[in-house]
Amino acid sequence: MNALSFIPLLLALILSPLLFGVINRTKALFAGRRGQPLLQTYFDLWKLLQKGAVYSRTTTWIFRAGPIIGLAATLTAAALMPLGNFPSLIAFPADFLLFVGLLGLVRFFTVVAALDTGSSFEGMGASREVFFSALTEPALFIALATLARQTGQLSLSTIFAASSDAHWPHFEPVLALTAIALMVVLLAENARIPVDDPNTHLELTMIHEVMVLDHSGPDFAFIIYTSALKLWMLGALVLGVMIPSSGGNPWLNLAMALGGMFGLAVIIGVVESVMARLRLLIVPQLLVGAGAVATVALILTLR
Amino acid sequence: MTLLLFAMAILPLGAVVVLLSSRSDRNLSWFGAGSVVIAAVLGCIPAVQVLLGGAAVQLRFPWSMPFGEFFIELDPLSAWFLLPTLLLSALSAVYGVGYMRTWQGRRSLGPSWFFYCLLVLGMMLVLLARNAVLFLIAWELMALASFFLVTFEHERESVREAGWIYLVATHLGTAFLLAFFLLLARETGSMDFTVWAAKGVQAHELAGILFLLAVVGFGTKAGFMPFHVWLPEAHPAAPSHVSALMSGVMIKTGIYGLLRAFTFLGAPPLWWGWVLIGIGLTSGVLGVLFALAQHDLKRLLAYHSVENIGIIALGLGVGLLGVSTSSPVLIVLGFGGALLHVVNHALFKGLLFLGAGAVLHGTGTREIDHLGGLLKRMPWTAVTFLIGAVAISGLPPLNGFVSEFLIFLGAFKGGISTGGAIAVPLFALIAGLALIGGLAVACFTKAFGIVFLGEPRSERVLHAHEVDWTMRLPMLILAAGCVLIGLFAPVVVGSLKTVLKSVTGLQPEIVTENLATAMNPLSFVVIGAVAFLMLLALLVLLRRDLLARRRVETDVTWGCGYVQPTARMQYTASSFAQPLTDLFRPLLGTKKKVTLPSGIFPPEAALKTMTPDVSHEEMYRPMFSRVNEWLSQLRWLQHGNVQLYVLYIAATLIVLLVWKFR
Amino acid sequence: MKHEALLWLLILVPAVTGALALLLRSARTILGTMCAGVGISVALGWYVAGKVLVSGPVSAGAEWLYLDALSAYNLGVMLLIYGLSSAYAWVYFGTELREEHLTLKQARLFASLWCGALAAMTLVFISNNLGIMWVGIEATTLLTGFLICVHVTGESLEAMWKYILICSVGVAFAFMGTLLVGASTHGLGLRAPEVLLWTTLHAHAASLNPACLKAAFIFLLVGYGTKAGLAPMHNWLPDAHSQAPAPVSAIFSGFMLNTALYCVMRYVPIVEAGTGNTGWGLRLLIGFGLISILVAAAFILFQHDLKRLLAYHSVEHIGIITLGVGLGGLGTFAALFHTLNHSLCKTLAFFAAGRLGQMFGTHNMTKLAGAMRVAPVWGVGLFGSLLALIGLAPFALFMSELQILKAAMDSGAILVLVLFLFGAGVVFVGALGHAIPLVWGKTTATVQPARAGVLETLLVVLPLVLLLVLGLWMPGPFQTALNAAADVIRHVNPVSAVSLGGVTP
Amino acid sequence: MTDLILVLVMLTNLKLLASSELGASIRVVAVQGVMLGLLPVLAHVHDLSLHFAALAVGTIALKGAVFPWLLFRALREAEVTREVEPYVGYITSILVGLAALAASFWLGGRLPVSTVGASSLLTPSALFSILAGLFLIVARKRAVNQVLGFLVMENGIYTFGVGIVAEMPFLVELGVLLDAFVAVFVMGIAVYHINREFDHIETNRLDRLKG
Repeated sequence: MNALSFIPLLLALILSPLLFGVINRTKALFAGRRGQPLLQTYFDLWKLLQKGAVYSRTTTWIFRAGPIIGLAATLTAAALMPLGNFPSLIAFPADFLLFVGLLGLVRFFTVVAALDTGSSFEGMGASREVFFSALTEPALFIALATLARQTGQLSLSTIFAASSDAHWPHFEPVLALTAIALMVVLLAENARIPVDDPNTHLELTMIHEVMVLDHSGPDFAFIIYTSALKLWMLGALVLGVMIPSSGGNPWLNLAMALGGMFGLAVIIGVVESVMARLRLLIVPQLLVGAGAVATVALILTLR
Repeated sequence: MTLLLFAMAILPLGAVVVLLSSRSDRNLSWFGAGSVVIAAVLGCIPAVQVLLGGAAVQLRFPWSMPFGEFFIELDPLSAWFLLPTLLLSALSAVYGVGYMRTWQGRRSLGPSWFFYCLLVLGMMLVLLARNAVLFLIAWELMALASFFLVTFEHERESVREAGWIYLVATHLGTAFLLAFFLLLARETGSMDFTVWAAKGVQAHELAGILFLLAVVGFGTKAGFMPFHVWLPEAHPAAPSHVSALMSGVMIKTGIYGLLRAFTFLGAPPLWWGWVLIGIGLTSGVLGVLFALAQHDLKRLLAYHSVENIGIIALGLGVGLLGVSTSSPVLIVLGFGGALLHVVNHALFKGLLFLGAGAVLHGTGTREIDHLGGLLKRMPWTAVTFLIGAVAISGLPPLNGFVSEFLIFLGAFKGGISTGGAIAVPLFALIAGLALIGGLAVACFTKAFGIVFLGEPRSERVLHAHEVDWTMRLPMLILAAGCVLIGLFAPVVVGSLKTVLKSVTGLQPEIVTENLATAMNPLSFVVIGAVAFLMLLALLVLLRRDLLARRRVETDVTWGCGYVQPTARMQYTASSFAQPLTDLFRPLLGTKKKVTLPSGIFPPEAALKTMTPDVSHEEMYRPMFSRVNEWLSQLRWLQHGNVQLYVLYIAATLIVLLVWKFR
Repeated sequence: MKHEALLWLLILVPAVTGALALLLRSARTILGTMCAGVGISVALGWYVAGKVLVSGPVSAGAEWLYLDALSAYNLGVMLLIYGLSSAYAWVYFGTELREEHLTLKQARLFASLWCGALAAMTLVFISNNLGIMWVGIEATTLLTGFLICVHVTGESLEAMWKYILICSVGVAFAFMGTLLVGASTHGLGLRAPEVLLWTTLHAHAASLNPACLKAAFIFLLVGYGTKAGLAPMHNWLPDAHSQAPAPVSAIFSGFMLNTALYCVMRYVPIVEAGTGNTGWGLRLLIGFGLISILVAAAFILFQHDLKRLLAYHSVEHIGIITLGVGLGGLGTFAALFHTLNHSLCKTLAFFAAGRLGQMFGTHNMTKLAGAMRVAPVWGVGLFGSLLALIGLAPFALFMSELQILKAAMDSGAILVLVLFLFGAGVVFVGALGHAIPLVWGKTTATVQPARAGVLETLLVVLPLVLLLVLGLWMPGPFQTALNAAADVIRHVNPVSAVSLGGVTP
Repeated sequence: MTDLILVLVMLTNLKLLASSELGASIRVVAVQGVMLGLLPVLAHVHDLSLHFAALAVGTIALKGAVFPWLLFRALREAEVTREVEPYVGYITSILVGLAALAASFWLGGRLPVSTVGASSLLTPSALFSILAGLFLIVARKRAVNQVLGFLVMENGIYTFGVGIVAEMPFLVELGVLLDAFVAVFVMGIAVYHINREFDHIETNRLDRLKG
């Protein structure tokens, strides 16, 4: 790894909260409002870090550990995610296994922490969380397998380098399908519409938000930052497939990637403005559908 | 080798002494456990030596028994299985001392410890025997001893039922093994494993038959679906330290047998790999799904054994595909992953069963929905159980991740480079293993979260107590094992070299170079893990620093506006798992009994779910009753009428005469 | 010559004891004398048998009495069982005397018939003349007939009647068979006294008339098979075993069945040689063996009465032995080994059933539930013997069945192997299903736990230990003895001790 | 001469199958016994030895006198109607008997056992007696009848024995006779007991033990 391979990590750390700002702005525009400042998430984080905390008597150290483990794991994962064709800080064959594993760890402790409160609402959220993620996992893996087989590479960095080069013209259907699947995974994993509505006000309909109801102060800050990073990383994954970057100038390339990233945020915003959350019973079909799409792509690579 | 003999001599001696000592003897348990521990220590030394590249040691005594010979050998494969076996035997024994204290005085513990020692002896002999007769005797000894351990609480109907199912299953499995061994013996004209390995089987269809016999025979012990029916019955019925031993290592003797069998059967055709991957996926996915649907903590764990055996089978399948396509990387990663998972599963499943035992010991119930909030009352048990839960979910940085990483890596490496015949099963494996992982997380967040977190769901929990050190220590050691293997993954994987060499018969350097393809990624994984832990520490400090200057209050859980939350309002295990069990209802056949609230002031509302084992209900029960009906047709033979009886005799005579003289 | 005298003594001692029993005036002394008499004949018998097994056959009375490895081995086992059962009878009827269930008259009847039966069975084993052998079998039938109804009840009478009638018919066939064998010697110019001598026939086997021999063997097989309890001629067996007093049942399935089977074994080599070693007779044996195993398996599934269950187990195991003999070679060896194992095991099982029956006052298994708690010693005995009976290692029956399976596999009789495994599997499932609640179930009857005396404990421990030892270690001399005995039956392709693997004795 | 006796034996068998009255059956069996007693004497009329003489006397005494007496006694104690109580009607029985006769000749033809001097009817009639005896046991309800059936079987076997009597050691013969005697004796006692216990001797009603 060279100095450049710090770039994806640094960008993720610095810019990821901005994505929420962009998304909210987009939604505000669609709603015809001015909306909150782009940097709102940063302000929130700062504010929360200054605050004290309230803990439920029911809870134990698990509840306090949840956000910390979550953030630590996500930060580690961030070191594994390249951007454009800048390789990630830590890149090795099958590094995506560790990446997915760390996300799993985050989920495990978020869920456990939610259950620690003994609140039925958070239990419900936890239940849905594991339900949906259990279904997204195969889709994600099949997509990764497709990319790996298509490019003959086993590390995210090399996969991106390979897939975003001259390959597009040859096997765009494969990449397109994979991208779609990954996009659904992204929406599901980050609790965005149409899977989950981040800013609903009825706990019964929430998934991710309801799990963190009882967190406050720095813990909540960690949680927000965690989800921002998560969004960024999965976004990077989708972009890695979609952005056809001329292998030439890496900086141009990076610029495209960043543009893509915020474009993605805009798209999410648009999606959230134009469609409503799916009924919970429909969501599994969406996720399984994503898996199916990914499988089709995989089969195409097997020709 | 002499050490091994000593170990094997101590066990029966200890057993007999324990059996003969008076039932009121308080040190009886210590004596039984002690002899197991000593035997384990003695046995581990040679095993380690062999694994560190020492030469395999043989020992043959004449044994006055037709076709029998007391021929034992400690080669790397045996050693690899022997090590966890002895370790877990010793730890469970120590745990058992505390666990069995409940029955002290009410019940003579002599027999229990007697059979415990015999079980350990049986497992050792199974792993070491190189003569078919000796192997079978040891195999049956193992089954019989564990049967008596399972039926320790035989005054309970359910336990007796479980014992019956267990012994029947394992014995029918043995029937297939008999056919397997005798067929081999007929082909090679010997009962000697070394001869079998040397000669191998030439005829292909014969090898196929043998393979299937072995899969059924050994698979029954290992718990492959659909031969797994005895696990969910026997494991909950047995005392917890026994469940730990059985689920942790005893079922692995089935895997060992399978691996040993592969060394006899010559070059495998592709379909063997497909069969194993198929079995692995079925066992893995269905195992974890059934686990998700259980309310009984130990039953849940039992189904997870099925799941993990499935994962091991996947590894073996990858390895076999590698052998039949002679691609060393698949061989090494597949078999390596399987072998490593054997050890890992022994550690975390042992740990989890001991934890479940501690919960049972402390609260007197295995019903997940009656528990809750135990973390405050049983901190040690809780922490170790959590470690086990994370490990079995295959999450970094613990050991479960490492072995699954190997299998995944193998599948990916094979998948990206090969043609459909191999790539398709491998990709199926990847998708399946991913699904298994996701479901496992669901299942163990449920198990840990509902049992140890939240508020107590029944007054049973209120006077729960932490277990004493004899039970705590083993759990701690096992938990430490899970962490260490996770953090020293490359080293551990490196130690696979000798055993892989002896299983696959590849050149050492080939093994080494292919192991390297797994070892340097793993070293990065370790770097990641370390980074993670350091960040963790940093964040802890940061948080403490932030909160130091701020107000930190405690209050009731936010009830979304509801002011008087009670423990009974909490989410239960059934409701937690409900979305998934609903989705997979077709596979699970979960039965639901709902009493919806009705009226303005609903008097009652209830939800009962139960998930009986499908293959037990749909396959074996009908099969048995069919055979039963079919055979009861013969009842009229014994009609009670003497004239009829004489008629049979006359008829027999006449028929024979006519048949032979026509 | 000393052995001659001994051979005569072997019959005389029990006969005299039986007569003596009729004269004595106290039930206790009668039982005592009986045990003493049996004890003496056991000592004598083992001595002679040992001599024969070590140093070849002995004969007496102008070749009419003859003891070779086969008969010596069977005699030895029979005496072992008889000894154990007599000791047990002392315990069993001792209890009945204490509870005044046994009158002096019944005691006399029992003791004299018991010794008579011993004499008759001994006669079967030591007679070289096949006619006399037949007489012995018929005698056992008639003598043991009354043993079934020592206590006269409706059921016991019914059982006795069926037993007497069916077995007489069967044994009559056996006599027809014997005559046919005699008839097959036409043209050899044998003199009357030696025409039915086994040794003679065995010597001239090859030149006997095959057609006659075949007919003879069919008659013999059906006839003696009836007495041995081979399906479908076994129907008398469950009734008799369930109704007879426990010691008698023990002897019945412990060795009377084997005695009849022994007679068949005697003819096997003659018939084989006479039919040109085509395995004509052996195939018949295999057939009967398998049928017995399967029929027994079917009936074991739905038994309610413990002693009937055990009776069907006898049918199964006699079937297994027959199957082994039919397979020849290693099978014969294993069959003889199985004979000992089964007898030991089944005797113990009947002992336990009997004592438990006395305590609970029933043999109904649902009422016997929880036997282990009421009578630990006998509970252990029952459970141990049942587990051994269904073929669990490390008991000896596992080894012998394994060897029979191997014989089947090596001779390529896959179908036999599969059917045997199927039958054994069904038996295992069924019998275990009965056994577990039987020993551990919820006790329904109100029976006060009974302490078992030293003798009783010994009666339980001894067979179990023997079964365990034989299951884990077959002494070299014993192995040679078995081989010698087996070679009497299979003079075709004898399996030498060496090819058995293990140590060469 | 022998042939005549053998034919008579066959006829007696048929008569037995047809006879509806116990007493009559017993007498018929007695007659059959006497004839069989004479058989060896006539077969070896020219070389008559002590062996045969003794055998003949013994046989006639037992089969002709002792057995009938025992059976009549049992019958008297049983104090029952002397009706035979068949499963199978008499006409049918006769037909079955004839079929059995045919079968016996068929099988007898395939067993080359007839000795020099002995009649060729020997084996068939022996087999016929055996089958007839079996049929009596199976197709009649009364215990006494089954004893009779057993006796007829024994007679059949004896007939066959005569065929090769030259090779049969005397001792064996004796033992056999003795056994037959004891058998009938035992059965007699059994019948007596059964009758006292159940006050009937219809063995088809002895079916408590089953399954």
